[in-house]
Amino acid sequence: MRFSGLRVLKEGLTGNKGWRPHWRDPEPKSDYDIVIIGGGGHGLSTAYYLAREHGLTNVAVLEKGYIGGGNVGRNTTIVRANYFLEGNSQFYSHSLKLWEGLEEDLNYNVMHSQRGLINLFHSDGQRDAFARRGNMMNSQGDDAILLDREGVRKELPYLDFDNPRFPVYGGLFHPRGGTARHDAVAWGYARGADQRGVDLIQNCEVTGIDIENGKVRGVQTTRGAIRAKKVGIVVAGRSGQVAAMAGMRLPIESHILQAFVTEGLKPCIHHVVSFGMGHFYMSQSDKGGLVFGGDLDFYASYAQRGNLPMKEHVMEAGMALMPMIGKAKVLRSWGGIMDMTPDGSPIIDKTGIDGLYIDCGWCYGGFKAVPGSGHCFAHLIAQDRPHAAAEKYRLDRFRTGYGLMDEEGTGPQHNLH
Amino acid sequence: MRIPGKGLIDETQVSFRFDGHAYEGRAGDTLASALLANDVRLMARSFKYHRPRGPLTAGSEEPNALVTVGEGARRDPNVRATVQEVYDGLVARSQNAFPSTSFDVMAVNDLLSPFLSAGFYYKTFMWPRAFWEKLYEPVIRRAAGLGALSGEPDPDQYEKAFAFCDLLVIGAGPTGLMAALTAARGGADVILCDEDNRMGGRLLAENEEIGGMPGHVWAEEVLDELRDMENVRLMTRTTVTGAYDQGTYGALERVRHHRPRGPLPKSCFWRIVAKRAVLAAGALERPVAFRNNDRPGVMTAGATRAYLNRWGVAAGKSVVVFGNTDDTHRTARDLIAAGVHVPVVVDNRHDAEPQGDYRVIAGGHVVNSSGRRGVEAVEVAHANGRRESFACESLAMSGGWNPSVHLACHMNGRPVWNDAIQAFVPKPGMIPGMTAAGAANGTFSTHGCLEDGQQAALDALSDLGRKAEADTLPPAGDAPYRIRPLWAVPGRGRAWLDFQNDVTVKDVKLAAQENFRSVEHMKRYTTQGMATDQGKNSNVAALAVLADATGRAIEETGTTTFRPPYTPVPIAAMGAGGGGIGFAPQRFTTSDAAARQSGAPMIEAGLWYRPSYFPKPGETTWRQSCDREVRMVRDAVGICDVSTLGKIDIQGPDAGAFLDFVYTNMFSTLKVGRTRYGLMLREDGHVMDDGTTARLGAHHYLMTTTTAAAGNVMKHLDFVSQALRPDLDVRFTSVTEQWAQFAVAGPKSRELLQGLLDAFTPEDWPFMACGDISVMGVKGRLFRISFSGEHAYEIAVPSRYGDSLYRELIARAETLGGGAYGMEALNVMRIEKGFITHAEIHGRTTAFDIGMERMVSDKKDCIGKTMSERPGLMDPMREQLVGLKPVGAVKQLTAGAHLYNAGEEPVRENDQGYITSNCYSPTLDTVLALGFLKNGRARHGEKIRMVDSLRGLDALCEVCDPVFLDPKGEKMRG
Amino acid sequence: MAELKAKTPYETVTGGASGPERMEVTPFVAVEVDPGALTSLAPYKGQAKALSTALEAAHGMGLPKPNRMTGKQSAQALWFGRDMALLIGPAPDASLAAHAAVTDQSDAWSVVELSGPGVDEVLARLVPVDLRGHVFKRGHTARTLVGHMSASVTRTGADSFRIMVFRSMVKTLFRELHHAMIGVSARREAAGAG
Amino acid sequence: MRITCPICGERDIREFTYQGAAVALDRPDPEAGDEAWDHYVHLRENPAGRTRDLWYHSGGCSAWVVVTRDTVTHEVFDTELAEEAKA
Repeated sequence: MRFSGLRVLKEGLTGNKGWRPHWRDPEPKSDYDIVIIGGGGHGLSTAYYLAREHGLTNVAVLEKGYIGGGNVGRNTTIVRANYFLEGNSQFYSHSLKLWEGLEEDLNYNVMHSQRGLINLFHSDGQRDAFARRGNMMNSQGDDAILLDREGVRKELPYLDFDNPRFPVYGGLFHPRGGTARHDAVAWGYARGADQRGVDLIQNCEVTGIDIENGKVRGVQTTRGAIRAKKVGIVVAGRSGQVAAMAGMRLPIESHILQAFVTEGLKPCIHHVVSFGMGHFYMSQSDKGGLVFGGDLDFYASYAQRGNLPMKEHVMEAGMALMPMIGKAKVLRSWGGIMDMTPDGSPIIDKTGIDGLYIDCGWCYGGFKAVPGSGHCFAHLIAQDRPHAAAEKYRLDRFRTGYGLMDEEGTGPQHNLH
Repeated sequence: MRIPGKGLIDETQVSFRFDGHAYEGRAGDTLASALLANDVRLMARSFKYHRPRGPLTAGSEEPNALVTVGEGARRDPNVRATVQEVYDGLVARSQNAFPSTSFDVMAVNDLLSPFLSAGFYYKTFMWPRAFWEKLYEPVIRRAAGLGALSGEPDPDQYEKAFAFCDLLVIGAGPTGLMAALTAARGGADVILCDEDNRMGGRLLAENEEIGGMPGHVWAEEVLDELRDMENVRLMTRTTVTGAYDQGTYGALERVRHHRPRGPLPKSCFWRIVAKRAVLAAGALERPVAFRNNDRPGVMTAGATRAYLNRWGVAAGKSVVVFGNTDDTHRTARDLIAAGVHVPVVVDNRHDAEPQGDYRVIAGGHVVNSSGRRGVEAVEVAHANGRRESFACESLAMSGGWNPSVHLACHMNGRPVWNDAIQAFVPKPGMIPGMTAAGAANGTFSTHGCLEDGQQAALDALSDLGRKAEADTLPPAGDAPYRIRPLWAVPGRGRAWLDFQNDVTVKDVKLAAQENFRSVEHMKRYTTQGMATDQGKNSNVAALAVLADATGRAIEETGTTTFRPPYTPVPIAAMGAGGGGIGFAPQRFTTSDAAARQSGAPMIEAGLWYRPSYFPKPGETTWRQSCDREVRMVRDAVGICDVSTLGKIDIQGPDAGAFLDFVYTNMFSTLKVGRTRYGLMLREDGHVMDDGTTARLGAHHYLMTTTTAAAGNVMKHLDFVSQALRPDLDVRFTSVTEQWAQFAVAGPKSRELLQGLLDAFTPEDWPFMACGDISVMGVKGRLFRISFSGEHAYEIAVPSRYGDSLYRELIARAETLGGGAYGMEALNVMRIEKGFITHAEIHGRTTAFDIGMERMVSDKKDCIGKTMSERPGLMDPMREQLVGLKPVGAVKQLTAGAHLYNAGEEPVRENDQGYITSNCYSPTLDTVLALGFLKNGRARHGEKIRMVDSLRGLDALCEVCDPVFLDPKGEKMRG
Repeated sequence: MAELKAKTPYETVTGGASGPERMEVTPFVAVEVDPGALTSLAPYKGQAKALSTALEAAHGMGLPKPNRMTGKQSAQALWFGRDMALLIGPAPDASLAAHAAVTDQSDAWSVVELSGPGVDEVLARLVPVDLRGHVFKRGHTARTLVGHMSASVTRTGADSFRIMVFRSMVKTLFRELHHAMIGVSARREAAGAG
Repeated sequence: MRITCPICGERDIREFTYQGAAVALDRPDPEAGDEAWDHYVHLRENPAGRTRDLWYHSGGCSAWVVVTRDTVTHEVFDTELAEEAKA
């Protein structure tokens, strides 16, 4: 069924009785060409691109809970391509281009809204670092504009320009940055994959990975054994546990990142705004809620919930930056599990096991990477060689020291990225 | 309509305004009760269809009656009229309606509802692509949202505070009061919190006796006793909003929402640490979904009784009652006793009997309501299907009660289904240390609540190691709770579940039809439970509808996750203190006042403030001042406060060995009275920090760190000492704040010191010497070190003398043709000398990259050494530190610009490096830059292209050594 | 020859010379105090006992246990962190250096005495430690936070505390104390007015 | 979350700075080889459950503390000084 405004009209006139399931709930088969472990944003997009780009449809996505139930459904929905290190630069640029055609591609309105992102800076040193970033973005073919203080004031008149602890010196404006409706991204990919024949198997937890003579043979699940020629692991928040099933230890420590949304308010914040001194970023959703977040809670955790000190810090930063939001009331807070790597950049690579691939370590960058990650991971699985946009995301870079992508410059302490 | 003689609030009149009209209320009224007393029941419009709405409840869970309170910068959107207390001068207005709540043009959405079904927006607005941001989204955004922020900085004061107790009791109804009383009598420190402005909970809303007296009187007696106890703290208007780890709770106190402006903070966010907690938060009543159940005048039966019994307000002259428990009859009795007409009581239980003088339709259902901007009549279906209409001004409905399990679920625990009460109850142990009791635990009789509260307190006392005895409980009602499930009345039309978000039974069914069968999918697809009440009124009924639509039991369908906060918390409250300069501590050097007095603009350096430059008369740009200051230092002498650099005093028999381990180079071999530059790596082989370390004695060193890294280095030293090398006997003390330290730099620095120090023989102070001195009678320290490349010293005195010494230094420098210099000049001079700062050691550079790989001693192990030898960190094609000078027509070099081979396109694939620092050098009369270039050390002399697309610059420059000035260091050594 | 003038931390920051800062918000007072010399004593490995003996001999009190202060008005030893005590008052006796790293801290800290009836309530706005009188008694001390500042907090009396933060942060300390004092004071007034 | 500093007693985590897994205590020999060092600096067991990690009492007494706790429930089982855990 194709979605369109006309269809909505027609169904509205006939009692909305004709709408069909967005995806099937098939029983798992005993044998697939490819099994993707993880039905989150990245797993679903991987399956979608395996089918669409590579014609591989004998594919199952195994999800232990419900699809889209992980970080794709609990983030702050920011989409951007504003990295400055080689590897990240081309990858996120690639991902953003996929975003820009996503609605037509999926026939699903993911509400990708390029309302512009502004990273504020508060010192000459920060300005220079952002200039380096902006120049890289431009040389990659993305867009960046360096705003001075007055330029920022024009775009964001509600910031505290009068009595701030850390004055705004300017901002790096990324007009193509923005937001999207997070759940819809998962659903759109799920529907697209399903329509092309991929089996989405919910409530199916992988309990083991079958390996013989260094080659993957399939997986054990709570719904029985499934044979597969190739297996892709793409399970943010559980990467360590699933990789351990294949005897691997990953360079990952899992952390909580909290996020917040306020009650609905009339439009007051147009852009995505990011503070440079206090880990705070905010945008306003189409429903009117202010969606915002800050830094990790800092301790390793799988709890999907955080504690008060970071909540308070984030809100103090909010008050420092935009004192007009004081009377916005936080409606809900939640936590995602961030798989933090030693350099803050992800991994899309083969493993030491033939036919076993891994896509992990997205730190906070996972949501905007959903199209790019799936696209590149599908390429890796289908072709057995990396996609050019993701060829730097190697697992062995930490051991060798080649191609580290430490955008924060904080070194191998996982929680500092 | 106010009923004379009814209610618990006093007769004091207060005047307030709503939507421009003046009204009279009574002290103790909420805005909702006061408006209902004035027969105003249309207070708001719904989110999506802009349906007219009145209050559904009498509490913080209110989904409909959200208003904006106050004016100007103080306007406060989305305030529950059911919570807001009226006071003289209160100004409130409705929101989300244009031009007004009684005539809202957006109500056209209601007519379009067939096309606005659940998730419709995922299926449309996709074409043409550009229209999403330009047309569809702006329209949607303007229609959405509830109230509006003022757009101005919030001028109110807020505060945060900590509190500690043995037992936190959450909720001051019969359960909480009994728990608090028992625990307090047992000697425990008790905090009793209630979100209401008056404690007593449902005892204030019901005709209920305890110990032979009205419940509210009993409550007042208990409160009187508690007030007199030193170990009890009563916190009204305080909502416990979240349960966190190890007995930490967040709570929001509304300190000044019920008063006009004044010195009080608006609200206070509490962090309460409790050894034990009792969740006595009561229960919330469930509305029933039937066609047009959202009309103003339709409210929960519990709210109807609360308005009547507590505030003396009847929801209408005639009220139909509809429900599935004995509360239905309690409602009818209370109404009739107050003289309100009850045309009929509709009880879905087939065996229902009247409990008073009123008509009962047993086994019946209300199937529809009608009326213009409010209910005027309801249609009832008898058990046999016969329909009958009843005119009424209000409908009191009850689908049963949901225990307020929310806080118990904040640590991811899931409540369990209790079939007997058709509701979820907490599982014990979901929050360590917390016990749910009373209605929050599914105990609905008053007696049961008292018993539960007492037992929970006794258990807590016993956990706390206190002896405790159970007092005899006062007699109270103990009727059984009999319920017949009543979620959604079958029938055509729209029946509301989530009132605010306009989610109807049809929407949930459509979600199931489209395979959004998981409760999380249904929620996210329909927005059910995502409104400001977070589903408090609707989630369980929606679950029941979903369970029915998918052929599952409710318990099998499961709940969505309960997340903090329990009720919304203003950002200003949880972020109290963060606004303005309060966001982070301010650190001031001892010369700060003098620098400001001389007109220096101060800039932030971490938490510190440092002078940027010192403008002289006639100088109109920072560059003029900076250039002069550089020349002044190079020609005469300059003074600069360098106290912000971290200073760590290191003592102990193993101090030298310890420094050898944390620095790449050797310090155990440094002579006493000498200083050495040191490089510190992270364990992954990248540079952490640099600085000089002086040896003051055999076992005594003084380490200097950069300003930015001071805290981190201290932490690192503690880590190495405690966690890696506890075998080494060494102690650290930060002395950053003890010493005020000033650079005295320039060819005349020696001359300046000669007049200042009590005994100073320059020959005794060769380059890198250090030691004690006496400055005008004050003991200080002198270091012959230089960050400017000049003959220079740093002089340190105890901070109390810092201001005085600084002024003295400036005065003396001025007589020598010198003076103060700021950060700009300091930066220029260090670039001229190729000295690095965190612009260069930005966390991705190695000793190899900055040309200091020879400083990594091969005679010993040190932090970072092994990993710095990874092949990828020694690769010649890495970006290496170089100097750059413009050689083309464009004479500008800018930090952040990227480097390309001359003649190559400035695209990422051709990237060769970037610029980290740049300046105009008045000494060399040229622009200079430091940067990193692939294989840069081998490329000195090469011409490369610099492109700064952000600033529109494209320059040709020459690669050179990063030391531009005095490469042999003759000036600073001489 | 001119003399170098000593200034209190607050005088230094404000550029004034009006004596120690005193801030009053009825019924609370915060005042800058000069406690004499401050000397950190960090015993070397295995030397804590010997240091304590030497301290007792020289200054009349032993090393304090964690979270406690020893001594009298004239000379006090304040526990100041892991393996560290702060000698307050006298100049340190030379004998101590044999057992400990001895470091002058007299100018490193801003010392403020905060007092007033029920002053715990003021600090409850700033300090994440239970400072109520029956828990945190006279002579109890904590290394903790005051707002976002690392601090030492000591109860000196039923209604008084000594607060120490880095010298450079004295202005922020007074600012935060002021905000907290005003909040508590206004509540008391509101409660009194009924 | 609250952590009991072995020196100061139970404190709010706002007083602490987190470092990471307690594997950081077990620094390999410089010659242990790149695999051992990769394990030490980068690879993590990252358990969903009981773990030992390092916290610095930065807003308190400056002790490094090894905390044994659960990464799923946030229960804290035990704390000890890094110095003693090492010894």
